[in-house]
Amino acid sequence: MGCLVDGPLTNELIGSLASMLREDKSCGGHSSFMGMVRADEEGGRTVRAIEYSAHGPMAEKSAAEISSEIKAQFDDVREVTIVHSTGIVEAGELSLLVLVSAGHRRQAMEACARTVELVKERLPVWKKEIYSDNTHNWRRNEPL
Amino acid sequence: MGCLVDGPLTNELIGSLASMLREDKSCGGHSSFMGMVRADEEGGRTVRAIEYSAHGPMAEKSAAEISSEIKAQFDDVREVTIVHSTGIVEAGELSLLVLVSAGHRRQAMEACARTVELVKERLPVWKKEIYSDNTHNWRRNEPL
Amino acid sequence: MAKVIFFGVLTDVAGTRVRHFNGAASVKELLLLIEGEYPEIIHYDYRIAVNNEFIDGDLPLSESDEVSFMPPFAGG
Amino acid sequence: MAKVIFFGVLTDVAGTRVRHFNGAASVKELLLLIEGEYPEIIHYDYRIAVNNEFIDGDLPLSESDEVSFMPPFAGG
Repeated sequence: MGCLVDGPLTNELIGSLASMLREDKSCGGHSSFMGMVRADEEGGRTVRAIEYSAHGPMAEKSAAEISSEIKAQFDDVREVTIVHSTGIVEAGELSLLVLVSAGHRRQAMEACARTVELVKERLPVWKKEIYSDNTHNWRRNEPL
Repeated sequence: MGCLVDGPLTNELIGSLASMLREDKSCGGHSSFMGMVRADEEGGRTVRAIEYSAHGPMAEKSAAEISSEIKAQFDDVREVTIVHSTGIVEAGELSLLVLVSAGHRRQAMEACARTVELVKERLPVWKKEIYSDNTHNWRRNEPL
Repeated sequence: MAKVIFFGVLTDVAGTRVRHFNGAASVKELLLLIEGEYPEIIHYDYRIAVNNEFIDGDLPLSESDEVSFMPPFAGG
Repeated sequence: MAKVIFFGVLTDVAGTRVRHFNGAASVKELLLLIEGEYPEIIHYDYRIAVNNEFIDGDLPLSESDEVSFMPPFAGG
């Protein structure tokens, strides 16, 4: 599976990833982060959705590089999965999933947090917030 | 829902928790940790399953206390869910789920990691490893 | 007649999960009875809870009290 | 005729996502054409990739090259 999917991350997608967890019985810990579109208030308007766009080939390459880099840095990590939405994702829907499996919990959690930061930093994805009054605004990520 | 469930954590359970994520549209990040029974080798034998037992009333109280404590410590955290198996959980099946929802990613991930440590420390649960040759051994948790 | 529940490895030490003990008016007296019955228990680490609350030191026991013997936790 | 793709806010600046530019033999020449056409682009932060590789400085361009103009990423 590529790292980009069209539209919000569905329960089916998450369920199918959850089923795959059980394949490697040497993993003791799976850590995940899911990013959701918030219905933030911005100057009297509410965020209704985010429209994500991406540089497809560079996003796939970047996700693969992040995954290799994490595995090289965390020797107990077995699997790194990165999935990001493109297109419209309504408030309350999921747009990012990072899932890291490791032998033990510590590296699963640390590597997952690190992967999320690298995704924010390096995945060529852009977001346009769309408000309740149908105006829009290209957003930059706030620093952590 | 109480924090203890009988047997392994199923895809249905995980799916139903995933559906609940979308209820609070002010949450931007959901962080989860899932603990799985590893098919470890122990002196020529392989772990076939773990039998978990718990002090039911004290486990529920302890989970509720951990949840309140995390919310008090991390002001951006909205929801803390702790689910632990009792009874037999085979190798490759899940026995622990911690799920933390917060406004932003940082506290979601930090609070999730902290919750996992508190669960290991304070949830009155015990584990008996059952090996391929049907012998068994009560295990203590290794320090992090 | 206090109800005693053994957890984790202590169920193997006692050979049972639940037992009732007569004639213990305090935790200290109950401990003496239990150590008399299961001498190996002194080699084990454990904490005691009475009616779902951990206790330190002694406490008077009444008939309806439930006493839990709990080795170090090992969840997750 | 290099193919130029604008990403993020730059699609609004250019009013389009994809455009072809004639007569630019290098990235530097292409930039001059683009800044002539969309003067506001100089106020924006962006990086340039040629054929899916980020570049720093100049590079000769051939007919079949694809040049991406990418503002700071904002995924997640």
